[in-house]
Parts: sequence; structure tokens; C-alpha cells
Amino acid sequence: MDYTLSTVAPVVLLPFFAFVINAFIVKKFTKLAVAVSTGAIFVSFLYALRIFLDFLNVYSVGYNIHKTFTWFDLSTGSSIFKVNMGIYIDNMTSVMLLMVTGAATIIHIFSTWYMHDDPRFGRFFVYLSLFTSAMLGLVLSDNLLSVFIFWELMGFCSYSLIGFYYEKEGAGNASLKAFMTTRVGDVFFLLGILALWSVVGNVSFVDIYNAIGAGKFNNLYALGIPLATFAGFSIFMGTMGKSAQVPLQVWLPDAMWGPTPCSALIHAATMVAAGVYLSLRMYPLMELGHLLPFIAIIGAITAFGAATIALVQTDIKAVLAYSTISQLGYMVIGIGVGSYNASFMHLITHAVFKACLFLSAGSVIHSIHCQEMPQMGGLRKKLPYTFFAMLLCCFAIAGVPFFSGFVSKDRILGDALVMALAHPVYIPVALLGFAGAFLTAFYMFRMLFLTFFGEPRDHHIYEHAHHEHLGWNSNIPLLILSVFTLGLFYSGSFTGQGEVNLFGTKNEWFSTLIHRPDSNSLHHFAEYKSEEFGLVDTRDKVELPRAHFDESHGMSEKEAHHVHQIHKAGALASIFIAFMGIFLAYSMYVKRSIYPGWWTSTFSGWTRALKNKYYFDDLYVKKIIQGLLLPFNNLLAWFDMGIYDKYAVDGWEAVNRFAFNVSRWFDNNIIDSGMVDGTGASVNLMNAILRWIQSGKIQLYFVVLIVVLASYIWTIHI
Amino acid sequence: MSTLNLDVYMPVVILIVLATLVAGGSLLVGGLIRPHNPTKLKETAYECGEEPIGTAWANFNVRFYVIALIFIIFDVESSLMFPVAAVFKRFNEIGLGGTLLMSVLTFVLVLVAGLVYCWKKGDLDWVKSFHATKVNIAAKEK
Amino acid sequence: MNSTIFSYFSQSKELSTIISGLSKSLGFDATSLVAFIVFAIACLVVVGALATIGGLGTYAERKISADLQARQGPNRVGPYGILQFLADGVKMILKEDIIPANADRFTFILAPFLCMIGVFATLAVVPFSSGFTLTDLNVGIFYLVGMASLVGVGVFLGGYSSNSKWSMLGGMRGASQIISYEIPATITIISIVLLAGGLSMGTLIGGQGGMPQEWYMFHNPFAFIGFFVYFISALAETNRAPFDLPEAESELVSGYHTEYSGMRFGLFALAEYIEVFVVCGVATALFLGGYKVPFELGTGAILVEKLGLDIMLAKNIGQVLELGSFFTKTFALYYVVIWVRWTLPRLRVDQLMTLCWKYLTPIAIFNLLGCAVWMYAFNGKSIYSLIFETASTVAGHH
Amino acid sequence: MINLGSYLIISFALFICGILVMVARKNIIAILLGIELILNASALNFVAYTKFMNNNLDGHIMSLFIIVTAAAEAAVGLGIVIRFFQLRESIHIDDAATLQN
Amino acid sequence: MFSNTLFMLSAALTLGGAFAVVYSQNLMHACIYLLASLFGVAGLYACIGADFLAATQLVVYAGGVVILMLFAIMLTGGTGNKINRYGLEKVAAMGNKKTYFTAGFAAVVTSLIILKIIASVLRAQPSKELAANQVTVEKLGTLLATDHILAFEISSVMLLGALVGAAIISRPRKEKHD
Repeated sequence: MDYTLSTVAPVVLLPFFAFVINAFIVKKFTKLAVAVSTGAIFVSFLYALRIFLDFLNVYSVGYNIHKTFTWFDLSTGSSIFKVNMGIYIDNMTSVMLLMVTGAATIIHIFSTWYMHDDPRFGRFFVYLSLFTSAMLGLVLSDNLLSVFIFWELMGFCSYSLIGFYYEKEGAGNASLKAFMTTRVGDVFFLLGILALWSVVGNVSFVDIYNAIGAGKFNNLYALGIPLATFAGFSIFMGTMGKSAQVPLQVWLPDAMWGPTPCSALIHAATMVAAGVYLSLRMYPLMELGHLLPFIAIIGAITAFGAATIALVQTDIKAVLAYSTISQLGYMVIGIGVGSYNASFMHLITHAVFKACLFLSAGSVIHSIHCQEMPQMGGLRKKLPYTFFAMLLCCFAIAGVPFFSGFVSKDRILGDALVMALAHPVYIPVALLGFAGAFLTAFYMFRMLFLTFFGEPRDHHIYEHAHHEHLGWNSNIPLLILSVFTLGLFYSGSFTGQGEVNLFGTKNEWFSTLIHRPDSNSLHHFAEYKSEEFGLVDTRDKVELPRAHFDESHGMSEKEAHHVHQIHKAGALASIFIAFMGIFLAYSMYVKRSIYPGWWTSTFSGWTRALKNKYYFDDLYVKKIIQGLLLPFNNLLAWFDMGIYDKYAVDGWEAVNRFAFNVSRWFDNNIIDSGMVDGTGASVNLMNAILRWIQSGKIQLYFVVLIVVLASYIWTIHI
Repeated sequence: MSTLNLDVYMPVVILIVLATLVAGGSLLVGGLIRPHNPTKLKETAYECGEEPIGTAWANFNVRFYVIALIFIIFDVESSLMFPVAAVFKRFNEIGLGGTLLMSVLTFVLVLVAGLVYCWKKGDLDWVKSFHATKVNIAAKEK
Repeated sequence: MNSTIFSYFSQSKELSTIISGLSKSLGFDATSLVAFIVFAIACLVVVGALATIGGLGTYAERKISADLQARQGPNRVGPYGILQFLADGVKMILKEDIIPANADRFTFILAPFLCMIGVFATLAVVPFSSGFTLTDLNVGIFYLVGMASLVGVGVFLGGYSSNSKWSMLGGMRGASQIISYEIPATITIISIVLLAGGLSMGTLIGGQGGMPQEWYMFHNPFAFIGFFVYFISALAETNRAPFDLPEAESELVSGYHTEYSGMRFGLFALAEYIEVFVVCGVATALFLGGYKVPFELGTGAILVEKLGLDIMLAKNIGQVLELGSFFTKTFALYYVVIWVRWTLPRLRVDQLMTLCWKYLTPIAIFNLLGCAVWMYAFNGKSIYSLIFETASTVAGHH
Repeated sequence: MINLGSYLIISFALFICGILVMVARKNIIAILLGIELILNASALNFVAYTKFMNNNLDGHIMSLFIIVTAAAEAAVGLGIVIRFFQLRESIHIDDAATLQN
Repeated sequence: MFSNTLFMLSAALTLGGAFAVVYSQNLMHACIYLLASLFGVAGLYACIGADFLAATQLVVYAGGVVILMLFAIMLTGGTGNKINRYGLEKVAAMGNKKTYFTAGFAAVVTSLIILKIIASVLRAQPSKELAANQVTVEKLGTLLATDHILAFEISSVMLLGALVGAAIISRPRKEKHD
């Protein structure tokens, strides 16, 4: 089909117009505003679906649509300063569009139930609309500058959403924290954009690829390090901020102060995905800058560290928040080990099951008005649909076969294993990755069991939890999302390892369509020419040869077989690990009351150790785990408090204290002993001058301004 | 290319001069023949026979200013609209009328929003203060 | 680039001989000099004529008022009292000139001058005929709007400078009324500019024709409404009844010119009457086809073709016809202005503002957008041609 | 006679007058008058340069927007003056120094 | 010939008005002089072919800004009673020796700078024939509708902001009873 502005723009503009309209009508017509927002995002979803189906129909790696227009043109003569804006849709973008609009639609619908008794019901939707449109704009952008614009817009929206309950002090602080922390990354991101601009003269993705392919970055240095490294690192810092990687992860757990649907949106579909998406887009730059090991290690630390923290959380949303960080770590590992396609797939699968998890958690919280897991328990009878959805999602995130998380995460882990065998730097990455996978399975099921299984621990809460009915806007969204946790939709095969192909190879659309722009094939972008809006699209003009993007490109048959073997081993290992985790959780929280005999007979060596837990209820169990993991936990807490609080806050205080001491000494010894009068007089004099200058009289300021400006102009040569 | 020629503005200047001459001339001619015996009573301002108290240059109601304010905004708007309106026909002939229509529509509607705001807030009501006072008094009595 | 009265006369051979002869004898290009002379004479003629029209306007007003009220009106000076305005003028000149002691003398003297300048300068672009337009500036109608706004300053200063409470109130009211009604008037003008595609009077009238169905007034429904909006606004802008609040006798004695006596008052009155004429002329030019004569008689081409007249003579005859057309329409509007005065009662000041801001301005904006949409939707065709086309299509002619 | 130099001189003189008014007056409205003068000087410069240097219309656009901005500025500025007068019964600029201490 | 006359007249009006604004001790008169000066600027625009700008200058300044200022002067008590009920100078002085001295200083500094900037232009006087004025309205309209469409639209938003802001600021409010 022929894409024009009018067929693509509605995807972004509909939510944005919804935002604009709702901003005016929200006070008087709350219901209408909600309907407008939801309707807009739904129509937007239909557009995205159409684009996606179109791309699936073309089914070509290189098919893309790139339309630009000149934003402004300040070129004079030979010096070209021209900024283009435009849209760039390739396979990745189309999948992202579908994911974002789909998840946002579900979340909108769910919010109509979750937020309906909130006094700021309508305003929530206003923010949601803006947030979604910003994310969609980011996804559609063809250059880093507009990515940055939407990036910041999203930053603002997340600030508003996290601080939605601004009466609560914690919410206000959390929103500030999120805003400030991401700002650190954004400054670097902007630096990276500028660095790229200085080389490429443009910041469109395609032009950057062209520049990389043409070797423009060779022998360029910034601050003594290669410019590609500098730019890549700066942009990755942006990712670290937005996608909550160590050490900028601190904001994300606090983001749960916002309403739960907004957490779903931030954690699943939009905000955190933006960072990973950016890094994926800039993958050739990262590769050129030799940043991949660094990225992988950052990801591994995040993945494992966050998982360990999640073990000891009692707040259901906190567990989910840390699991988000951990899963983001996996995506970053995927980038780091060159597993481009799997990393992106994990982004999508994670978006789906994490949205579902958050909505389920929201459903639980809304039902019992409590977030603490130790007070829950046995809720599966009261909330059967929620339980069902959450169970599927937990399977997915834990990496149980046939579920989406398995497909994507195990590809990442398999590639990590391959890299680890190839290069020792990656060994800790693989180890931490597998350990994190184990912990993930464990803590997710711990959460599930604590919430839904066992006996109700707080009967008061249990009694007051209303029985769930199959409401169209409360449970249907969960069930829809939970269906999409099946791996089938992403791989076309059940295991994702290419072993059981249900519908033939062609149906492995994900791994066929999404491919990293390889460094050695980047020069193909040079033939590319961007199109102005309104002209024909660039279908097939950038038809890159399939071979260049083949997974096995550059590998011999034998090597490919070797890699395949390792993948297989990794898959088996992770299946084992996942079941181990689930099993452990089960054994800790449910098992004894149900099959104690089976336990003792199978694992007789473990019986004594585990027996101790028989007489502990959940609180003690938690204490033990906390005791075992306390050192590590403390290490992470030290990151949070020791680094930020100590050096930023306390360090500054220490400096101040020191300065105070020095000045006191100065005061006592020098000033008081004989210089008081003289100093006093001089201070008075200075005071008089300053007072005269700082008179609040605008005209005097004006004169001073003139004089300063004059002296400046006088010194420059005209 | 012809050189700079500003003859088209000649009538403007001539007319302005002529206006001054007509006005000044008639006053001057009149000054020669008309009587001139000022008295104190003649030179006071007319207030239906009463002695004027104080000066007339007192504070005026701020609604005059609000009216002038809305006026100047729309004045500026119209001066921006004139050139765009002048090219509308030509744009329409070459098929860009829709685009221009949209931009004109946006431009005007934004300003209409301002007018509506002022309307809703009662800045366009001349007798609002009177009405407001009444309402106030009624509220106080309650 | 602009057609002026000078460029019209330059078409005749006599003028070019005069110019070349003068250039030879004086030793420099005499075009400007001759142009100056032509312009000066033309301006004098226009000002003279307009002053007479203004004077006759007062007479006509009194006569028509008298008719409407079934009385005689002025009938002593000259036949049917037609020289009454001369007598009034002489009286005004002979009246004692009083400047109040507390007045701000500088602004007191300046105010009538501003009114005069503002009104007279607008005469430069009033299209009496295709040739006899003093100068057809590119920004004609916009220039007219700008110059006319000087009158507002003059009115305000007149009220302010007298240092009298009546005057002050009248001046404030007058100024805010003038500026308020400038908005609907200007926006309506923009909608006509939209139809015509240019700001100069030549373009504005050129898009119309001699027959009523070719006038912009009947171009589309919005322009039809626009005519009335413009006419009402014009009445208010010139402080004519029923919008003569600034000089409402019953409440403000005489408004902003209470303290003005003799010729100074006369100047205000003269400016007002000429402005009424100018405004009627503009309404004619914008909505009623201006100087256009039916069947393109104004260009004289038909006369040359059918009667074999000399080109210049034919053109001159065409100009006279155009002048007739313009003045007929304008005087008709002038009559309506006077007629309205005795038909409608004066508005209250709050009704005045309500009418302007809550009725006329929204309607004017609606008309502007409506005209734009009409232009876009029907490709700039008038409603008559649309009907005509449809009819001829239906009838099978094409 | 009509050349860039004379236009620059005129706009220069206008600018200086504006500065004199702005600094010398203590009346806020008078200061606004000075600002109008300065804005006009700059707008005049734009048009003069665009006429004598490259003969396109960008300077006209610039001047047009200067005029637009000046009108908006005058509206808001005078609004503030009026409000200030309602509060303090003064439009002396030195009275507007509440933030000084 | 006439061009020079028009230019001279406009320049004289502009500069005379501007100097009178500086010189005048009466606010109302200063406002009138400002009107004269702006009128002159319109003439100057007309001299170099900016006929639309000249007309805009007339419409916006003569018809709009000056009236607004005159109104504001009246609303702040005209030029009458000089002392308000707090004993403050109500209509502030139009300056005294000290302020004029400061202003003169600022003016001298500024003029030095500006002269330095424009010196090169003044020294090299091009004496070529000036081209005839073009039709600007249509071109301006085209520019506004194409290249500067964003500025055009945003100016409407700015005007809206000015309208709403100024209306809020200057809206009459009920006095507190103290």
C-alpha cells in the first residue's frame, strides 16, 4: 500500500488530539474525555495493526518507509545547516507500533475500571493520551533529534503520572526522583546527539548508518577517546536513564507510586522500552565504539542485582518493579551480546506479560485495597480470572517452555553462552544471566504463591475482598493479554529454538524480519535516498540482500552447527533453571501443606535443611532469605544510599562543614583579633556599592546592561 | 528595471498638506475677522451652568482599557490576515487552497478562543460591574 | 505599478507633449513636476468637491429630516435653502473662537487637525472611477483603514483636551466605539479581500461587474451578510445615528466637541460628513461593484467599436459614466444613512458594546471563514454563476 | 538621499531617543513609549537592510512580527501598569521595588 | 525628486517626533509626539517600498497602540492630580537632572557602540540607482503562508496569550475592605 502522511500520522496524532481536546473538556465532561482518549488510542491501534499487517504481508527484511520534510533550513551558501524531520517505519517500528498501541489500548480500557472512582479520573486519561502519543512519536521518528524531543515529553509525562497522587509526599518525591534521575541520562544523550551531529551533519538514523558504513568515524577522537565510543557511550547513558540500568535504576521502583495502570504503561509499553529501543536503533554505533562488552556487563549486573532485591520485597508492585529492572537488564544483555533480534523480541514479550502482570496486580490491589503480600493469600478463589492471567504471565516471565518469555530470554541467554565460550569477558555475563533467570523464576512464583495460594493470612482483608465477576473492562483486558504470553505468537514454534516449527519456516516472522544492521552491510544504506512526503514510498529501494542479514552470515556450516548446539544446551539449562526456581518457590511457600511426603522422599538429602522451614511462616522465611542475602542486599542498598546520599548529600555537607570550620577559624583568629573594624568598614563599603547596584530600579539595570554590552561589543572586532 | 519612483504617494502627501491648510487657513482667516472678547465665564468648561469642580482628568473605568485591549489584539490579527487573504485566491487557483484554508482556520480559531474567553469571563459586558455589585449585595444579605 | 490619475492622463498625447516640452526647456525630467501639478489640481478638485458634498450633506440631512418629520427644513437662503450650508460656514468662521482656560491648548488645537488629516488622507484611494482614482495604492483598502483610525485619536484628544466632564466622557466613549467597530469592519473587509485576491481598490472592484449579480454583495451568502455588518460598523465608526453616543445631546450635551466653538467645531463636522461619504464609497467599492458600469461601457471600448469615436474621448466618456455609477450608488447609501438616523432610536452604551462584540464581530469572523470555505469549495465562483452553470447543464447546454 | 546610511542614521537616532526616554523617565508609561521607539528603530533597520542589501522580503516579515510583538507587549505592559496603579495608586517606577528588600 | 521630499518629510517627522518625546514634560503630549514619530516611520517604510508595512504601522500603531496608551494614561489618572492619598507622586515625574544625566551617559555609550558598528556602512556609500518598489503584499502573503507559516500560527497563540493575560491582569477586582 502507498503510505502518505495521512495514513501514518493518525497513529501519533489521534492520541495527541485526544490529549488536546481532553485538556479542555476534562473538567466538565469526564466521561466523554475518557471515551475520547480510549477511542483515540483504539483507532490508533487499528492504524498500527494495519501498518503491521502490511509489513507482514510484504515480508521483506529491507522494506521500509521513510518520509521526510524540512523542518528548517538555515543553510547559507556553502555551509549547510538543515534539519529534517520525518518518519521511518521498518519492520521493527511496525512491531513497536503494534505493541505500544495494543498495550496502551488494553491499559486504557483497564483504567476505565481501575480509576473510575478516583477524583482525578479524567485527568489520568489526559496524561495517558499524551504519554502514548509521545511514545508513538518516538517510535516513528526518523532522527535522534525528534527522538529526543519525544523522549523529554515522555519524561514530563512520567513525572506527572508518577506524581499523580500528589497529595502523598512519597508520590511527589518519587516523581521528582524519576525526573531528576532520567535527566542525568538525558544530558549525556544530548551530548551524544551533538557528537553525532558534528560528524554526520545530520541525525537521521539512516544518515548515521551511512556515515558508519562509509567509515566517517575512523580516526576521530573526542576528549581523547574515539568519537564513536564517546557518542555510543553517551547515547547508552540515555538508555541507562530511561531503561533504569545500574547505576541509574533508582527511580523505577519509586515509580510505583503512580496509579497501577500508569505503572503498567511506564514499565511495560512505553518509557522503559524507549531506552532499549534507542540502543537497538543505535546498535551499529555501539558496535563501532566497542561498547558491547560494557553494555553486556551493565545489563548482567542489572539483571542479577535487581532479581536479588526482588527476592525480599513484600510489596506486590515492588516485586514487579524490580523484575522489570531485571528484565530490562536481559534486554541490555541481549544488545551487549549481539543478540539484536532476541533483545527486541524480549522487549515485546516483556511488554505484554509485564503489562498483564501489572494490571493483574492492580486488579488485586483494587479488590483488597492492600499491596502487602504477607497480608494476602488464598485469593485465587476470590479472583479466579486474575489468578489465571497472572499464572500465565508468571510462566512467561520465568521462562517456562511454550511461553513467550522462554522464547526471547533463552535466545539471549543462548547467545550469551556462545559469547562466553568465545570470549572470557562474557563469562560473568552468562553466569549472572543464568543466575538471574533462576532467581526470576523463584521470586515471581513466590509472589504468585503468596498472593493466591495458601490460606488467607489476613482474614479481615480476605473477607472484604469482593468476588470477581467477568467485567468487560476489568478482566477481559487481562485475559486478552495473558493469551499473548504464549510463545507461539512470537516464534511460530513452541520452543522458539527452531526445533518444532508448527507452521513452517515462514511463520518465524520475528527472527526473519528483525535483523540487526550489520556493520559490514551498512554501506547498502548509501544507495538510499529519503523521500519527501507525498511522493511514492521507498518500497524495495532498500531491498538489502537477504544473505547479509542471515543469522549465519559469515559462519561456516560447522560453526553454525556449533552455535546451534550451544543454543540447545543453553535452552535446556534455562528450562532446568526455570523449573528449579519455580520448584524452589513452590517448595517454600506451598509445597509442605500439599505434598510433604513427596518432597521428603525425592530430596531426602535436602529434607533436614528444608524442614526448618516447615515451622516458619512466611514472615520468617522472608527473614531467612533476607539474612542470607543481606550482604548482597546491603551492597545494592549501598549503591542507593552510600553513593547517592553519601557523596551527593553528605559529601556536600562535609564540604560545607569543612568550609564552616575554616571560616570559623578565620573568624576567631584573624578577624576578631584586630581586623574587625577595618573589615566592617570594607564590608559596609561593599554593601553600599552592592546596594546601589542592586537597587531594584529597572532603569539602573538597563544602564548597566548597556555598559556591559557596550564594553563587550567594543572589544570584538567588527 | 525602472528606478525608484514614489510618485504614487504624492496625493497622500498633498492631501495631508491640504487638510492642514484647509483647517489652518479657515482658522487663520476666521481669526482676522471674528470677534475675540474672552471672559472668565466663557473660558470655563460647560457643566450646565454649574461651576466645574476639579478637573475632568480623573480615573476612568478599566473596562475601556479591556475593550481597547481586545481591539488591539484583533487589529494585529487583521493586519496579519490581510496578506494571507490577498493570496488566498491565487493559492486556490493552483490547488493549495485547502492547506491555506486550514492555516487560516487555525489562526482565526485560536483568536476566537480568546474572544470566547473574554466573553465567558464577562469582559465584553459593559454593565457587569453593576450586575456584580447587585449579586454581591444579595449574597451579603443572605 | 499603481494606476493613478496621472497615469490615466498620461495616455493622452497632449500631456506627453507637455512633459517632453517642459523637460527640454527646463533641462531635467519634468515628469514628476507635471505629475505634481496634475495631482495637486486633482486633489484640489477632490477636496473642493468633497467639501461641497460635505456641506450639501448637512443641507441634505436637514432637508431629508424635515421631509421625514413633515416639516419644511431650511428654505430661506437661496432656492429651497440650498445655500444654507454656505451661510452656516460663514457663520462658523465668524463665531468667536473660545479655548477653555483649563484646557490642554496643544491637544485642543491638534484634535480637529487629526480628524481632518485622517479623513482627507483616505480620499487618496477612494475609487471615483477607474481613471479618476487619485492613487490606486497596492495596499489601498488597508491604507484606508489605517488612516481612518487617526480619527479615533482625534476624537479622543478632542474629548480629553477640553478638560470638561462631558467632553471627556464623550471622548472616551467615542474612541472606544470607533476602535470597537473597526474590528467587524476590518474583518468584513478581509473577507472581501479574500474573494478579490488583492488589496488595491482596482483589484477589489475589478473582480466585480456592472450588473448586480456580479457584485460581491451577491457573490455568496456570507458576503451578503457581510455587507450589512460592514454598513452597521461603518455607521458606528462615523458616530452616525443610531450610534451617535459620543455626541448624544440628551445625556452628554454635545459629546467630545462640547467645548469646541466656531470653526474648530466646523472642522469636526466637516470631517465627519466627509467620512460618511468615504465610508459609503468604500461600501460601494467593496460590495456594490464600485464604479463599474454594465456592459463594460466604462472602458469605452464599445464606443470606439460601434461609434468610431476617438479612443481618448471614448475613455473619457467611460470615465464620466463610471463617475456617475459610483456617485449614484454612494449617494443612495448616503441617503440610507440619513434615513436610518430618523428611523432607529439611539442605542444605550452597553447595547452598543454588546452589538459590536457579541453580534457583529462573531458574525464577521463567521463570514470570513465562510467566504474562505466558499472560495475553497466552489473554486471562487459566485452563487449566480453556480446557478447559471447548473441551469445550463440541466438544460443541456455546455 | 535614500540610501542605507541615512536609514541607519535615522534608526540610530530613534534608538538613542528611545534609550533616553527609557532611562530618563520615571513614569512607567513613558518608559513604554521609549520601548516603542526602540522597537521601531530595530524594525526600520531590518527593512532598510533587506532593501539595500539583498532586496528580498525576509526583513519585512521580521518587521511585521516586531510590530505584532510590540502590540502584544504594549497590551500586556499597560495591563500591568494599570493593575499596579490600582494597587499602589502610582506609576512611578521606583515604587515598583517591593522585591528590593 | 519627490522621493527625496517624501523621505525628508518622513525623516523630519520621525526624528522631530522622537526628540519631542524625549523633550516633552507632559505624558499626553509625549504620546502625541510618539504618534507623529511612528507616522514618520510609516513614511520611511513607504520610501523603500515596504508599503504593506507602512500601512500596518498606521493600523497597529496609530490606530491601536497609541489609543491603548492614551487610554492607559487616562486610567492612571491622566496628567492631573499629582499626589495620591498616600502622599506619593501619583503621576511620576518625567525625569529630573539626575536621571537625564544617567540617560545621557547611557545614550553616549550606546551611540559610540552603534557608530562603531555602522561606521563601515557610512563610509562606503553605494550610490547605485535604487530599483523600483515591487508589489509586496502578495509576496508577504505567500511567505507568511509557506515559509513562515509556523511564525504566523504561533503569533496567533502569542496574541491569544497576550489577550488572556492582559485581560486577567487588568480585570477590575473587588477591593478588599480594610
